[in-house]
Amino acid sequence: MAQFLQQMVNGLSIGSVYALMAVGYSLVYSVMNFSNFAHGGVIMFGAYFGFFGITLLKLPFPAAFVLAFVGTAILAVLIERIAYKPLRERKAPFLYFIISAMGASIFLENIIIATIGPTFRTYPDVFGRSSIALGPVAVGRLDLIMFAVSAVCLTGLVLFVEKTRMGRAIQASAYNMKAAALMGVNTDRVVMIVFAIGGMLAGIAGVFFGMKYTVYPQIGNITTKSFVAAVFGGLGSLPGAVLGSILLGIIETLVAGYLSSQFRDLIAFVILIGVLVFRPTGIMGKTTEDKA
Amino acid sequence: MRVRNFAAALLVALVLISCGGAKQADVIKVGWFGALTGDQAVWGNNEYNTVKMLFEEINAAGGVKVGDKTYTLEAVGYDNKGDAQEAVNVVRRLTSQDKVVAILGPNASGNAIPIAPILEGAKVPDIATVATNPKVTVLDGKVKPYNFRVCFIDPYQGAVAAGFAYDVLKARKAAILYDVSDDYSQGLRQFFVENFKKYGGEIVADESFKSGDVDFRPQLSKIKAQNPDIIFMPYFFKEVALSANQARELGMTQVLMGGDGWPSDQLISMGAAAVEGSYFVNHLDYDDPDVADYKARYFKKYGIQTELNGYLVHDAVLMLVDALKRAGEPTGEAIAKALETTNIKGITGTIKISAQTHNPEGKDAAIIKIVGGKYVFQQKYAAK
Amino acid sequence: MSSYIEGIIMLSGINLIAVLGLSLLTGFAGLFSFGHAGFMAIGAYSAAICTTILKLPFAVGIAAGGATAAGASWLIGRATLKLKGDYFCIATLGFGEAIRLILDNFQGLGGARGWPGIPPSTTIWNILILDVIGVALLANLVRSRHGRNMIAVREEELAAQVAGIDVFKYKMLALVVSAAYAGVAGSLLAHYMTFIQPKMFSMVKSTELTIIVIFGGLGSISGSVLGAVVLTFLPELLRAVDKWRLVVYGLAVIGIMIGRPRGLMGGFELTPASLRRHFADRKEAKAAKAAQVAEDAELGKDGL
Amino acid sequence: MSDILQVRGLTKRFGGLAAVSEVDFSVREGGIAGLIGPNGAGKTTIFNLITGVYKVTAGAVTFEGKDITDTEPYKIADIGITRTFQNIRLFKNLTVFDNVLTACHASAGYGLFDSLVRTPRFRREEKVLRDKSIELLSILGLADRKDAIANGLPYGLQRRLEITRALALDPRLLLLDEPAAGMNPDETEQLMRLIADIRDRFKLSVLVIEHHMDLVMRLCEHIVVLNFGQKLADGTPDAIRGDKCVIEAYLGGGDE
Repeated sequence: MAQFLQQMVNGLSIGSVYALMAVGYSLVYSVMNFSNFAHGGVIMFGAYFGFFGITLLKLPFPAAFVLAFVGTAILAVLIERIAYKPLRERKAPFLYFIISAMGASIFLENIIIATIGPTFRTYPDVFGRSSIALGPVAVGRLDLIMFAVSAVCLTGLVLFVEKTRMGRAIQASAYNMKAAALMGVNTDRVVMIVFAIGGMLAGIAGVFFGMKYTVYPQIGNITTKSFVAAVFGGLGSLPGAVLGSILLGIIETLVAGYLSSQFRDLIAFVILIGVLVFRPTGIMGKTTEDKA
Repeated sequence: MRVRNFAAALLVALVLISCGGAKQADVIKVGWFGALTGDQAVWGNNEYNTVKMLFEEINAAGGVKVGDKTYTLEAVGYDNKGDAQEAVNVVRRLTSQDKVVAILGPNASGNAIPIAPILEGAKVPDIATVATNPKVTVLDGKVKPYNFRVCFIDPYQGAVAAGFAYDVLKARKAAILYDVSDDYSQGLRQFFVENFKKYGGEIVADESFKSGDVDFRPQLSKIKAQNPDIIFMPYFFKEVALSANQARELGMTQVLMGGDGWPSDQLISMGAAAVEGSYFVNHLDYDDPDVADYKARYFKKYGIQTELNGYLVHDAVLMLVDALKRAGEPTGEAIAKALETTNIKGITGTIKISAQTHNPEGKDAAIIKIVGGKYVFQQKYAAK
Repeated sequence: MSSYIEGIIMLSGINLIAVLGLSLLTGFAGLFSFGHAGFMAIGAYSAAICTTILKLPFAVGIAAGGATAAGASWLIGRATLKLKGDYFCIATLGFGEAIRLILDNFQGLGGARGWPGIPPSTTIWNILILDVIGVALLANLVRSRHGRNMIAVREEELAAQVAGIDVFKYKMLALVVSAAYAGVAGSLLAHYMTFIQPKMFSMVKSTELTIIVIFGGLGSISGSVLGAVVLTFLPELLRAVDKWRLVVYGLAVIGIMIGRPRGLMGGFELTPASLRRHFADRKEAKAAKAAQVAEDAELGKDGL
Repeated sequence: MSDILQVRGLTKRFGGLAAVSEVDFSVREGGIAGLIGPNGAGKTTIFNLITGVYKVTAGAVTFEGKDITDTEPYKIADIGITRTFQNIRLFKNLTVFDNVLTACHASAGYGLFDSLVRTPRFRREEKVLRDKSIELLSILGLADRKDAIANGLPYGLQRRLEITRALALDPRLLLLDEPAAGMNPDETEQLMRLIADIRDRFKLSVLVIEHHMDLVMRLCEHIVVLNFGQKLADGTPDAIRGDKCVIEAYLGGGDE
């Protein structure tokens, strides 16, 4: 029983890392309708921004944190302007966006390797590594902080999307970009804002990832897990991305804990395929028919 | 041929040679390859730098006498990014384009295995540095004529780790966490399990992760529930530090144990208190005076500390120079033949190559304990 | 020929076959895959089982490699090709990793430590012959109704459907053929290296194949051929600046998508006929174009 | 003459919203029927329902006496119905000729194996397809543009190409979605003659969605008027012109 509780805590903690990564990706997907595979690279930059903010610039943690997510917001917008905007304007097929995103992600990863180097780096200990013991279950201090920050971010995001003018414009664009443009929404600005928010979330995810684990150029590879989680929850749905992430975290943990750690990812993959076969829109996704 | 203390012998020999004929211009080309870019670049650069430094020292002292002639050594190094396909390319290039007579490296078994047919075709011997998979030199019971290595092999390391854990640490219940997608990790795991069971110990948990994973708490929680005496972690320092931290976070107090993938400054800085009191099997004792001499020379030349690979490639160079002198002529075939009867003392121990396996036989392993953030030599340990 | 040059030629020949398959999938049918190295792995291991364990001839091994990869791709296609492109993408991402994980765990075939001792049956000649066959079959395929239907699916899925094209079927055809090519390439690679290891078939490998297809140009076979040869040789020449290679590739991929989406060849197929036409048409084309512009202006509908 | 297409009680809901509800109408064999109504009346939705692009919520579609409700879009073409799109959907980067040639695929009598090794049958059949494409292009007056890239054609010709492509599938019923959108009166006039011409030459029936009332009134023998997803009226042009409801809701409403 103690092990089961501990495993649930582990699963929640892993799932919330995925969630933080998946939300920005899913938000961009909901408006742009393509998988922004460069999201992982932006997360990785967030981790490095935060790291160098603390170590090189000797900033206090909150300042480094802000530096990281402002930096990644700018980076994400830059990527959009350079790699996607020309395609958007040309109404290029979805394939081109994915390839461009792949190019961006290759660039981001390798520019770090070429300039800063391939070795990993460790964040200075900000919150303390010790854990809080709740009976037989250990809960990481950083996990709690991360959980709180994620909750604040996600609530903020939901409020922004639901309550503000810009948020409604985003919703409208997510529903139908062309129609929104006809109704006077400045879709170009919407796209910019969406990438900025996606970038901020990536920065936050990056800093926490870096603190919890370590900083290295291949962080982007882990984010593929969060893409899977987003599909799991229903591509383009924000609550779906969170739910999918938490579920994936728990499933992986339970598989590793009770079935076989050797086949953990394989089983996760089989579950994904199963979901796709029986419920192609994911858990929270809505069925849509292409407008002809 | 018996050489006692190599450093001294080499010096004497070199002085003698340099007095003999100072104005020879004959060059022997020796290849090296490994990862100069990618995530293993640290080790590759360390090896290549060491080779270049040693060759410079040898040439400055007059070169190497082979047969009646004296030659200087030239290193031709290529980056294979740690990739098996690139390894094949590079070895083809070294043997056919650069016409090297011998090759040093690589450090990864997966890169050392596929080059065997090319070495055989070109008749050029290779001395692998940290490639510990038995299949690097022996396949289906037959020794590969041109593949040699300077390190001990996985079965030996696994046996040492298991023996030390059972005999000295008195562990009876062991748990394992290993990297299922890494060849080195799988190898060590297999031989640790086999030997630990042979000693009479019990493996209570055998868990794995996949390269690139960063969270090991699901596996560690499972291990925790089995309450082992020690946890064997046969993988590299980044994951060691991460998993050690997470184990302590989960309130696990077991002794951790590992292999030669551990030693690194980053393990101490990142693992800190979590790896304190842990043990690992190493190729050498860092406090040995011979070791210290090379370490100092390397630091003086490059301004950074040498890694583990440097020590092994250092001894690979010694093996090669020794074989060259005995070969009579600087050809791959002659060198390979001479390598089969190598018996020298290097900084990582006595290297006595077996003609049946092309491995150094009976090389003692060093057990290192992490005490106060330092690597403290415990004892030499030979597996039974 | 030095064994080094020969080795590089062989590798580029092997890469070419995998690239041709991916070119069909991405360039002609418009599907993006992250998991092509997974199909190569399936081909490599199946072929090695045939030749090394079952002692069957190499040709049987190659055929088995292609067939098993095609079979695996069919399963993936069944599950995901009816969904939108992103789902297929992400499924291939998971698939490539899953294949690696299975092979890593499968100690009977060497596990992560790899499988040495595969016979060195791949020669420069059987590679070249398969290259020629591969190019010929693919060129024939894309210049038939089957190929045209795939292109139609890439261009405008809904219109293709309404034009009576079974979109799912043609996506599946492209995927299966492309996986078969990857499987054959994997078989050749296994018997060239004489050693296979799951590590060799990582996502990086898939990405490199995709980069070659993009450099050669989406929808151009001759571009893929050129891309496979040039991009296999290039790193050998540029070893000194290798760490910048992928940085430049990343930028170039974006640049190609933005500025020259049909790749460096610009969708131009290099065939004897096209060359002849190219030179003959130059003058005529100019005149014809001028005439058409005038006509369009008269119709007053240009640009609407 | 019998009805080639019958629509009975056709209903489509998106979520709670009924885009089309309980619509009945039919198209006579060899006839030209019109589907009119203000924006959002559900005209295109009906096309999408007939061609299987959308799933039908309720009701049935019968073609030549056979129930074809919810048949997959690609099978609809085999059955004998093809369509064009309101916002033109050509294979943009292909030549005019290839656009038509691609659509000819259904009449090709060769298989995958023939393609791969270029059998004599392949060559023979391929020649038939090419000849057929050229013939169609000449009939529709696009032969001199056959090597142009579709995307670069003037708008009017793109529409014409889309119709050519539809004809390549040998349909018995052609659905045209606002074929005259964006055309000037001259071109509209030409188009009208073209549609009538096609009907006679290819012996098919036509159902056309159109905003140009003038065109609809003169071209169609039968007109269906939709408003808010429901059928308002159904009859000959003269009857429609005199229908009170129609005048109120549509003609009087000033959509034109």
